[in-house]
Amino acid sequence: MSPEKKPDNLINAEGLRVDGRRIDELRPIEMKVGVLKQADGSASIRQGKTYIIAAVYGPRELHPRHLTLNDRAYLRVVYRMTTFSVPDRKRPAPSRREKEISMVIANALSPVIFLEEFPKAVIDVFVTVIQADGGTRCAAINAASLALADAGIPMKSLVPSVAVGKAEGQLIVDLGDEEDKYGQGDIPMAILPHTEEIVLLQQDGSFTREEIIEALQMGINSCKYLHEVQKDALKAAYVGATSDEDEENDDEDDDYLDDL
Amino acid sequence: MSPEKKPDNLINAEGLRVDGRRIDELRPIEMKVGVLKQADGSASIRQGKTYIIAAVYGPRELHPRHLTLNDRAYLRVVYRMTTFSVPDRKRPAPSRREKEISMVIANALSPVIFLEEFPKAVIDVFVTVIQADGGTRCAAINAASLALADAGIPMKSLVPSVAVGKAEGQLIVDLGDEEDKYGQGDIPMAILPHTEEIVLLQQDGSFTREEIIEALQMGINSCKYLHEVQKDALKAAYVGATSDEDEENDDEDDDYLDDL
Amino acid sequence: MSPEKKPDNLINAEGLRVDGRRIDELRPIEMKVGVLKQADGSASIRQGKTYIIAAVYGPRELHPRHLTLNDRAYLRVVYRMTTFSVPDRKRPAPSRREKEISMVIANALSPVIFLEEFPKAVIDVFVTVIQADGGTRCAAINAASLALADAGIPMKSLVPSVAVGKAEGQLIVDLGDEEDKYGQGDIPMAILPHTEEIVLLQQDGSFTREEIIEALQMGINSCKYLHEVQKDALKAAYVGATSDEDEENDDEDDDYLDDL
Amino acid sequence: MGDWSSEIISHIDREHIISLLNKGERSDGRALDEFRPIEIEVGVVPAKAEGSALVRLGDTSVVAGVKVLVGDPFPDSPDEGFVMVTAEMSPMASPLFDIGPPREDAIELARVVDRGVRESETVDIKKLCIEHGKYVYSVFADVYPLEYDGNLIDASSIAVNAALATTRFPEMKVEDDTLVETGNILSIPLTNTAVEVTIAKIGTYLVVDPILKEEMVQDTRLTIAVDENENMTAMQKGGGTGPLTLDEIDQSMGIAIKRSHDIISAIKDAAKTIK
Amino acid sequence: MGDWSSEIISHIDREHIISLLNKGERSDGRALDEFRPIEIEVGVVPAKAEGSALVRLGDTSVVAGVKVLVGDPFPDSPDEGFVMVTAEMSPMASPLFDIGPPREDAIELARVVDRGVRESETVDIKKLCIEHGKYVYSVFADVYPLEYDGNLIDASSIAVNAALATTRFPEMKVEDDTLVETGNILSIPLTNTAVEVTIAKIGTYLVVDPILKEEMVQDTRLTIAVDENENMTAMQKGGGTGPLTLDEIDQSMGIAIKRSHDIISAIKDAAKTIK
Amino acid sequence: MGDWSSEIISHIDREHIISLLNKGERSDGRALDEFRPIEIEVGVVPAKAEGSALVRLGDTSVVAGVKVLVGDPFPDSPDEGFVMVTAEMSPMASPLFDIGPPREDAIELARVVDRGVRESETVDIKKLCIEHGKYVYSVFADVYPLEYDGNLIDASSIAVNAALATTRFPEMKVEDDTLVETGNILSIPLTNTAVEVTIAKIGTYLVVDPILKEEMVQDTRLTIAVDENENMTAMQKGGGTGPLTLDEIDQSMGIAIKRSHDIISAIKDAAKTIK
Repeated sequence: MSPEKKPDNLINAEGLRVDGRRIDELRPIEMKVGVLKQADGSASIRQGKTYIIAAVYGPRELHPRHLTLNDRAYLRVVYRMTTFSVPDRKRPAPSRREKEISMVIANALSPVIFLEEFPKAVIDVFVTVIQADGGTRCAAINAASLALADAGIPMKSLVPSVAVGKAEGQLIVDLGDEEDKYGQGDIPMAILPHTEEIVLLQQDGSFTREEIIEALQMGINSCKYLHEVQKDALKAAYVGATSDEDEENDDEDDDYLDDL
Repeated sequence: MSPEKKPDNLINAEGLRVDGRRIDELRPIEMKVGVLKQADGSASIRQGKTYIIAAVYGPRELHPRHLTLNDRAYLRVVYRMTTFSVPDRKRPAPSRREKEISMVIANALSPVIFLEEFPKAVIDVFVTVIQADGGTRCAAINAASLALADAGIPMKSLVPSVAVGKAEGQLIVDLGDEEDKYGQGDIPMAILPHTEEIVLLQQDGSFTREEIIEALQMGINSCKYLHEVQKDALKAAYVGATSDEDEENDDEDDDYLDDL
Repeated sequence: MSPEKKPDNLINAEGLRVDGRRIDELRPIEMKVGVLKQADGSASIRQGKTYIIAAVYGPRELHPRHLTLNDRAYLRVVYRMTTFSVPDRKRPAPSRREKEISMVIANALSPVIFLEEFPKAVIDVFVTVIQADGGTRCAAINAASLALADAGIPMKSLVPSVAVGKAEGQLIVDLGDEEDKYGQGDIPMAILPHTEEIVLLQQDGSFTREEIIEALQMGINSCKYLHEVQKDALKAAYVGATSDEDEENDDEDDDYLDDL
Repeated sequence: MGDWSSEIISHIDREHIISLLNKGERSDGRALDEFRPIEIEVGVVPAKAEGSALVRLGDTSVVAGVKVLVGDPFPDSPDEGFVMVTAEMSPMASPLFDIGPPREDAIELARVVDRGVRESETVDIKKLCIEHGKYVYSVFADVYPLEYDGNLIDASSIAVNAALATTRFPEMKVEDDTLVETGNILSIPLTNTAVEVTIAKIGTYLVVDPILKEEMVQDTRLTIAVDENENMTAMQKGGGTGPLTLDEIDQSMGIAIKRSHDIISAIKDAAKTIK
Repeated sequence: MGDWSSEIISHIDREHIISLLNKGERSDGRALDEFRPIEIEVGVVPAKAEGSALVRLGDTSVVAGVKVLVGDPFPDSPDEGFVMVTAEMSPMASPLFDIGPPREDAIELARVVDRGVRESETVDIKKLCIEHGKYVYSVFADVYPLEYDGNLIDASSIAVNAALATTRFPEMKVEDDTLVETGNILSIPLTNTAVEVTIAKIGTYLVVDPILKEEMVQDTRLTIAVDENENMTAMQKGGGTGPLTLDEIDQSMGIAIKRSHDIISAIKDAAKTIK
Repeated sequence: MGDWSSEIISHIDREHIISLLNKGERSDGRALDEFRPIEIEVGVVPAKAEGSALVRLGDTSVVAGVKVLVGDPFPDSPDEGFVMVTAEMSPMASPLFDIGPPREDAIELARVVDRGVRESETVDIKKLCIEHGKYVYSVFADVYPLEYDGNLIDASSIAVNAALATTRFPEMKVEDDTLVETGNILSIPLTNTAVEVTIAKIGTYLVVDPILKEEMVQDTRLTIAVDENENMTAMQKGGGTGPLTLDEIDQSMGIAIKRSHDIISAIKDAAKTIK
């Protein structure tokens, strides 16, 4: 309700950002797997003040039928912000921005899912933004890939994602809300961790060609770190769940998790 | 167009209400059956200044198909207010209030209809509020059950309905518009007349537990009276229609009507 | 953006109209056939400052299926104005006016198309108004019938169309925007050129019975002229297309074109 | 409204109706240029609507209500009030009407009835201004069909005219920047009346006020709005794709003018019952 | 919410649940008039929402957030602010919920939760006025379900109450025709608290706080909003077409009153954690 | 726009296109980094639009129009005008486009073209203010496709830029509380130009300005907005799910920068024809 004010500097004389971070430092991140009981898979992520929950249902029958794909599953992503997740109340109906973000998230996740194993089915990914403080589409991808793994959907790997950007002429990683709003540019990205290939790429602001490449390289490094955090979250859930069951499979499971 | 004014008292020193009624007195009521030629069944009701028409079509084929129920007919109720039925012009598109009222009317009528006799079909009940002066959902139920009977839909009984409420600390029956707006509470209800069971129940305002029970008891008494008015309306239509046909069946028909 | 001003007189002392035309004179007209490569048929028309493009697709399969007609093709016309075609920006969503005009255009074109040759199919006619300066529904019919012929849809004839009207008490043909807005009435019409029967007829303003008949007669004359312009446009496209092919068929084609 | 013929009605019905017409007869016994009896009941929504009317045209019936509200004028007409007419095809009135958003034919109905009032300039909208650029009266006339046995357009047109003619509303004025009632009761400033008359073409015949069976087999219809001076103020060819000759249009105008007198009289008679 | 019985659930489930109830038991071991454990976490959206709460009722969970905006008052209540409550059935929370516009049962959920707050007049909307006729606070409380295992209404009601009770927003005043912050922090002016308690009727039994399995076989449900003075402030019979006797309604009120004390206490305890 | 491959196009087409690319060829004879001929016609809606352009990119064509209106500023930016760009997939332009509300790919098109203009901050919106807090110019640039043979984004971007560059509108000022024309004619205050260049990745190849056949078999596409200073002002990976390497992104930027010069020149040349 109270209007935010533009800070004087996004990076201070000591090279620290408004929340005290170094330029290549991620915000505190907490990911949890299996947070919802009704969904086939779920995960939550807190990245700074951004707080997002992802749920996965499927593979299951697709309605309406005419959306059915004959040679693979349809990956349907619905990214939604709660009305209270932003400074002004968001209108409840899905905005065009939410629809576009749903699409780019689906594009980022598709390459790692064996969609061709489930022709005619749908895999539903529902993302709810509880609190938005920058980087929501990236945090959504981080959480959604965990939720997919939690649902047992066959995947080649998890997909880590981060936004890189620019402020006061310097490249920075993991933009917060103020840096997004008052900075000089924003590059949300996601990668396949094993090949470093890029599966989400958007940009606004103004960057030279060299800055883009440097920023993406910073982003790849951050994504590789985030990938480890993702795997740890998955292991934590998995180990917890199986601890009183078959202990012998744990190593094997660990191998599988390391592959994701 | 001219704003209504809150009356000083809803019940005066003599215990009479703004329109001169006693606390347990219904407004003048007129119900007519078979008022529309195109519909399979129809009825109108005037209750005070409230004026409503109900039409029934069916059982007939249901579109869209995906709403079809395999073991019974789908009872679809559409309650609509005309734009000019209220002090300010109502927007033409159906409101959420109209959709909710459609649902509670369907819930109130369902128990008396042998829906299982018409699997996969739809029975359509269209209610149009021509003038709204309090108690429209109850008047709609009174008229709709007559329209269903007029359409020859097999029914266990008619469903009488009335709103009870509170004003100046006293329980009253059959609220008018002002009593609804400036009173202390409103309880629309409908009953199965043979068992006195309640099939519509909503409430707003503030009531003690004892007041609720007393109010419902007053409502049951009023509903039993309304049930007689309904049966008379049906007989009037029926006798009129058959008078020049088979006179011998009249007693039997009367018995059937008495059962409704 | 700048508000238009009502001219002092729509017809001056010399009997000439605001743009210098005589009362029975059409605006400069240019029709072109085959202007779009993706459509099965297309045409453009410039009539004064009105500029319209029409595209035809089909006969093709109809979605959604429930609109399918078993004994003939469904002629679906979508008339749309661009947001920038009018003085104030038009809202992007289709208006009720656009939907009504789509319907009357379809009614005007249907009588000349052998729809019964393509049961269950759809023939789509898309009309886009690039610039609107009066008479858009008539210009749309002129262009759409050319686009249908260009698509090879079997037709009995082309359909010429013009708006007649009244200003300063005199009947005039082919109303421009100002004449439409500040004049005394508007009669959009279309005819079957061989029988002079009328297939589009709307009117507003105020006319005596005699004026209507006289206006329609003027319109028929103008339509017959427009029909020649249409045939010339078709020939120009056709001759161009076949010039380096089979020269011998040209006469036969000319005959066919003359019949349209 | 629409062109039901190939989808719903068999050719036998059309042949039967035409063979009657060959003998100069209609299935309900009327002459070709004869309306069904017109019943107009005004003031049917007395407590909530500023004006209202229920109209029966045989087994077609509609109810119209008028609301008068105070609103802002449009920026480009600061001294003019506003009249809007809507009409719809409620599924209550016929098994042929759908639940859901209006289709093309329902939109046409609404627009044709609206045009019949607005193009005829029967309401002097300058007189609906309360304060230049600030407050004007907005007049909404909405029509709901109750029974559909053909010719909703004419029934709706009659109902709107009767409802407008019997509308009464409190005069407002601006006092210390707020709107207050003056205590006077106003009528809609009507300067003329135009009614719509619909003629169906079936084969080579022109029949006025078609019933549903006739609409279903008609080639086309022509609706003509005629005012008190016998001027045409709106026309609409619709309800099918059949063409009309110039002569048929002329004949139709003749019928419409003749029938408009009876209809306008009926409306004025009904309006007299409201003081 | 709805009446799933004939479509989704076999009769065996219903028989199983009733046979348990015959022994006084429920499938999750609760007494018939016992709620699932209620967990309330407030301040879950601290950086963006003026108030918020996450509520768990067993395996049902919802999150509610409150936004306080400054807006125009309605013309007919120039000195009153505005409270609106919405709730929905997000497909995230259950495989039974659809993507797309809300259906009847979702609309009912939203309206019943809204009514529980508004009809109880727990918020003194006169105190939400900043300047008569010009500026008022608008309070929006929106509920999103995260997990649906029955009884979304009560979970939503608790969440809205907890979010409203912990809402803090900057006081505004008008200075030289513009709005400025005074520097004070305000709470929502709550004069009462009413919570909704839902009782399902299954066969002849009344069970409070039904889980999904119970909702699926229920004959009907009765939701009762009870305030701090044990008054009923809203009721809604829904979730099925089964009738209720007067005695069953009386018993339901008894259960609702009893349970309302625990729920109101739980909300007040949770609210204490926000200064 | 979308990922048609598995649904519409056979694998043979993809193989054919890739086998050509192996030889350094494209099906229409262009080099991999070559645009189709760009034709720009400005002032195509001279009587009604303040600016307009028709752009052809081979057999893809679009028309863009600009309307300049006077409106209220947003409360949080009282001294700034407003620019909005829309684009759509009209069914006129291709048998692949549907009638009805826009789907995801149509929404993406609109948002990417809009972002290309707005993120590049080519319009100085402060100069679109007429009176602080009261009146600003609102600029709407809307694009309609006429023929779709691939690469609607770039065609739309060129058309919007050309239409904006040739927009002329009357200057307004406030006099005695009403808006009047000053008599001057203004242009849009453009401080920069950024154009979008789209590169499709097919197999291991990068091709610029893809035609429809190429779009249908592409693995993904990358759209890059480049301004006059060779800065990237917007990027969007879309049109498929194939990944991109860092090196491919770098190469794509190289192509985009090179092509942006030609396109900006073409726009400036076309704009010169309007005084």
